[in-house]
Amino acid sequence: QDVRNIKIATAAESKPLSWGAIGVEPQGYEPDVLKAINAKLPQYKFEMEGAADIAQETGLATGKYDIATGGYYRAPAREKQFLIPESPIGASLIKIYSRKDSGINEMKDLVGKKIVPVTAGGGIYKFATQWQEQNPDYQIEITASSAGIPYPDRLKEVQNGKYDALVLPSNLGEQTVIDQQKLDIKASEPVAINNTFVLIHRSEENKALSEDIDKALKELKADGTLAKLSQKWFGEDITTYMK
Amino acid sequence: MLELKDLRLSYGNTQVLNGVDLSVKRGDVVSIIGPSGTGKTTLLKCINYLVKPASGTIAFDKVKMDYQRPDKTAVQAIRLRTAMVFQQFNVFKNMTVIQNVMDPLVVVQRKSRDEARAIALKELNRVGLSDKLDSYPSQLSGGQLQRTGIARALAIKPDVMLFDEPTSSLDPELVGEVLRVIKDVTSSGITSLLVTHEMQFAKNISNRIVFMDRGVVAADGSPAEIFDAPSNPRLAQFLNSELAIQ
Amino acid sequence: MLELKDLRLSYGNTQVLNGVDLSVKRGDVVSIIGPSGTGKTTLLKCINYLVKPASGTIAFDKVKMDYQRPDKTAVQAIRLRTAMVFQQFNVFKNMTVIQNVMDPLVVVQRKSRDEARAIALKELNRVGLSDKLDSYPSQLSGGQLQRTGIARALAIKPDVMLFDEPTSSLDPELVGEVLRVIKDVTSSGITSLLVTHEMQFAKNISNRIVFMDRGVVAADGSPAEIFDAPSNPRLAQFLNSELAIQ
Amino acid sequence: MFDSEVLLPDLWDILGAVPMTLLMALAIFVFSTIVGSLFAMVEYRRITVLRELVVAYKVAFKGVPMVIVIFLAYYGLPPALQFLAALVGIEFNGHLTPNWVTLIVALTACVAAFQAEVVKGALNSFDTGQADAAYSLGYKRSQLFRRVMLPQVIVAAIPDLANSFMVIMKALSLGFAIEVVDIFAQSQLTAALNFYYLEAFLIAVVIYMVIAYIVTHGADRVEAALRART
Amino acid sequence: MIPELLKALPLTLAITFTAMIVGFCLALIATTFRVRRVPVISHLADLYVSYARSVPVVLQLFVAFYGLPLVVGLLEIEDFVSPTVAAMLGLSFYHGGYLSEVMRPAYLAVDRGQHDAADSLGYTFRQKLTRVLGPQAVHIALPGYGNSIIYLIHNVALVMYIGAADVMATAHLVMERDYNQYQFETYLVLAVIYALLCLAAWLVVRFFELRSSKFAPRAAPAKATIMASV
Ligand SMILES: Nc1ncnc2c1ncn2[C@@H]1O[C@H](COP(=O)(O)OP(=O)(O)OP(=O)(O)O)[C@@H](O)[C@H]1O
Ligand SMILES: Nc1ncnc2c1ncn2[C@@H]1O[C@H](COP(=O)(O)OP(=O)(O)OP(=O)(O)O)[C@@H](O)[C@H]1O
Ligand SMILES: [Mg+2]
Ligand SMILES: [Mg+2]
Repeated sequence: QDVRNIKIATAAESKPLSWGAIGVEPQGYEPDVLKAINAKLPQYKFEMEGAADIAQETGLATGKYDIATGGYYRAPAREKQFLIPESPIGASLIKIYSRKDSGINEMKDLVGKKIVPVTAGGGIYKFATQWQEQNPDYQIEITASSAGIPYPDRLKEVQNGKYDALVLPSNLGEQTVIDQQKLDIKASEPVAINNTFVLIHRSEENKALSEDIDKALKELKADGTLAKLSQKWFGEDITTYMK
Repeated sequence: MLELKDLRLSYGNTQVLNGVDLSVKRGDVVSIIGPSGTGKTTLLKCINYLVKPASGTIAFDKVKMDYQRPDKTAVQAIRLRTAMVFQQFNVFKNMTVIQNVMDPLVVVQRKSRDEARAIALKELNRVGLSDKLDSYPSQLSGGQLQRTGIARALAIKPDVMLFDEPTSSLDPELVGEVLRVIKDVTSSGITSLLVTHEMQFAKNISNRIVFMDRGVVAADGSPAEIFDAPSNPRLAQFLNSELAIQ
Repeated sequence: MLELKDLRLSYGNTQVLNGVDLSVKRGDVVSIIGPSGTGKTTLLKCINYLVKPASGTIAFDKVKMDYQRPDKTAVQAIRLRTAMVFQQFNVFKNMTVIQNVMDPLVVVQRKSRDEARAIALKELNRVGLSDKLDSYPSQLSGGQLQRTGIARALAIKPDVMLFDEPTSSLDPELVGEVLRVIKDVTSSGITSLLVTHEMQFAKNISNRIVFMDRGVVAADGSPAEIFDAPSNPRLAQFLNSELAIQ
Repeated sequence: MFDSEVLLPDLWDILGAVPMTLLMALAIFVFSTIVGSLFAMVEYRRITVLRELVVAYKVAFKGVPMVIVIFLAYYGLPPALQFLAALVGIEFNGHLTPNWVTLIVALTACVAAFQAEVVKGALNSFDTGQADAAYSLGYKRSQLFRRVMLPQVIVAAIPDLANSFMVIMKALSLGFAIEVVDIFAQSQLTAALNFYYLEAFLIAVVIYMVIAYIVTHGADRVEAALRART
Repeated sequence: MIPELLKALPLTLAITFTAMIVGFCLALIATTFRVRRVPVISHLADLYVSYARSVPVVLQLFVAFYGLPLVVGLLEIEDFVSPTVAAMLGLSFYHGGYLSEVMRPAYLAVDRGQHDAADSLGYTFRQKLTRVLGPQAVHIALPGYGNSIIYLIHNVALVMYIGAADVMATAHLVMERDYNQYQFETYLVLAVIYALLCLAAWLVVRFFELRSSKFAPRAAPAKATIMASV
């Protein structure tokens, strides 16, 4: 039987979720999960390649890549463009990072504060605008940005007072950074939980792939593989948030 | 041997040549004089089709052309049988003196390098540049540049030499050396057309003087007719102001 | 009234002035002639301290200066009482003809604009530029530019006029008009120092001729002495080559 | 091929960033011209030591890509400012420096190196014969500079100055890396929000080309008008 | 860290050289049309050059990155457009336009008299170009060419924004791995690497400049474009 090669674009700069650019073996939670999926699906051969964010989505749209991962959320615009399996590959807990003395614990506390700009069109942006619609009484100021300033810098900017708060998925290794650099920063309780998915290039052929991956993910979650990998990379079990 | 008829040319709105007629016989040395801006340079350029007249005809021995129907082979035939010496020298700046003289022989006349070299050496010797063979133009004085230009022109053995104010870009002290070379060339019997402001010199070397004014030939005759008994009032006025300086 | 002693100057390694002595009496019209590159221009510039001689002294009436100890007030005093006309005209390109003449009067001599204007109009009329008052230099011919330069120099009523080859950047036809103006100026009795290559002209207007060669004054005398009986062999040779052209 | 329903709103979005971009470009243009002119004067007058420093400055800022200078400023400027403020005894949190200030400082530093060349070129195009003439008429150095040199030097520099303005406009696009929103950054944002990338970028391309056309032709007009007077 | 950065150097150089070569060809073609004024085609060439010169290079890279797959799709060939390919083609396009504006003035700066002399001696257009105009134009264009190479190297630093893994992108990965503790230092190292690359390029061009200056030791008349290009 023919083994079909599947080209996968993984996030290049999102340690520990996934990192490693061209020429470097991708590592992290998602690459490990993908390997586990491949082990269950011998009819495919997964070929992972770290790619910059911008390269991922276009490559996926044109069919250069069959799959892209990188902590993607489900969004209507994406559902129209891509195939998205039912089951999530992971979950991200959105937390607010602020100075320990800031007294910021939830979204409502952000009124009148300087918030680090959020990635335009990304999950946080979607979450924040939705939250704003639902809570019109609390006017918070959100700016979108397309800049690629790494989040460790953002944490430092919160620390030194340039901003008051950073809203971010918590599965990017923030705690390591905070500990290593001895930052005076705390994370709030999760203000939202988002499931993350793999995105698949929309084509007839890939419909089966999407279903196969969906099935594999269900099994991996059921047999505790995902929980184990989550512990390994994030130090906590995020599968409890996945549904 | 060279006959131009009713040459007309304008740059944009300014009419430069207004119907020039000129004929030159073999062995003639014709000096063209006239005020600045009357189209003397333009006239010489027409002969080599470096500017495009609006109308007129040229006949060069058996080669004939109407400028309204330019004809590549005719143009090339005339170019090959005339040689031009420019006011600004226009020596090729990327070539040494001897390369300047050899290159047209090799490229255009397809002579062997050895043959070209022999000719070039002879002509450069004639103009007194034997010691500057391998200098680049940027290392030469104006007089030396102009003599290189003359040697390049002579080397192609033209039937007609065209000189366009060959000394007017030179320092006064250098003028003499170039005039001597030109005198030598013209007295060797080669047909020449010479635009110049050196009245005395024109008088000495030419057997015919053409006075151009406002784009036409306003007077034409022997040196004696032109200089000693100018009939045309513009000519008389021009000669007055030119000679006043000298 | 003007006395230069033992002027020495070099550009880098080339010694340009090798000990020039020159004295000019009130009312003199002195022409300086000599081969290219012998330091004639440099000499004139020294008088106005536009170049810095290594040594030598200048005395201008009562103002005296040793070039080894330059002195701002002395320099300025001499500058104010001489006026220079340049080979390259050097009129201010951002000013109209009349502004060029008025500006030094207003800026340096602190005259009122009306007074300056009246003087400018008079001098421009004298050089025949009354119809070009509001033209910018880019709209003028070389002859007109040079006449503007002369009017500007005249307007400041200098004790000495310095002309540096005032016609050598001009087309032959324009030389005449400028020479006429200079003749008019010098014959009005103003002390003048004139560098020129127009031998005939120098002979006509000067009462003294200075021949410079290789950075020194090689001959000095009346026009008759210099032109008709040149004693110095370099001078004789120079005059020969200059006159051969003309 | 392109969705016209997207083009128009996108166009409005991106046009919105034009005034801010022009304003920042103008600020950088003014500052860098001032600094560049100082540098050029140092070289023109051949002031020792300072001259060597200026040359070293120019080599450094011409050799290093502007993005890198921007990043260096982004990470280096706030602590530097804080340090300087502390020296003079001011309590100031340098990290509060807004990014657009950082960008303007970084680009001014880069462009000044080029403006120095522009001004030097214009100064050198001034023919020294006129200086000789002015001195011989008794002008002082400052009078010569103000009345004769400056008017001519400005006209001579116009085409190059127009060119540097466009360079600054383009250089501002690098500001997106530290999230200063100019025309380019806005087109990227617009695209990221509706996923129509190519459309937004093409609109930005057109806007840049139109601005360049206006700037260069405007400069040509001004120059032609002034040219007669020099 | 430095050895890791240097591992990405071959890619940076590969992009540079591709853009140099392809850009040079594009520039030759564009310049030919621009000086010979072929109807329509000349205007397209003009438009191309003004695109390359007035649109920020980052934006040009994005246009290449998003536009090329579209073109590839229309041509119905397999999508080979990786970020690296997009970077190479985008920069080639940019460099070609920029270079055309170096070549054209150089060609036009060869004085009219050289054309006249060659024509009057009966040279064909080809002979005139290869034996007289070309060699002289090369000499005039060399300083401007040197600059254009330096700007090209600078602009290669921007390809990281479309995801190509050049030196700059590698530096980002290195910083990421160390949780971004040494950014300022890393950018300083980058600045030195790029400055050295530019220095090397400059030395090479300078060598040719000196070699060709034997026939024109006096300063060339055409002024080299001194302005940066981003
Ligand atoms: N390429 C050109 N474009 C526009 N006008 C030109 C061009 N070449 C020459 N002219 C004008 O044509 C006229 C005749 O020029 P031409 O050079 O033939 O005169 P000339 O008799 O040789 O003068 P001169 O004695 O000054 O050399 C002049 O008024 C000149 O300004
Ligand atoms: N700024 C300068 N730097 C170096 N050398 C110079 C400079 N100015 C003039 N010279 C040299 O000084 C010498 C004298 O120049 P100067 O202009 O005084 O001669 P001149 O007698 O006026 O000659 P001409 O008749 O050609 O005007 C020349 O050899 C010239 O090359
Ligand atoms: Mg002429
Ligand atoms: Mg002189």
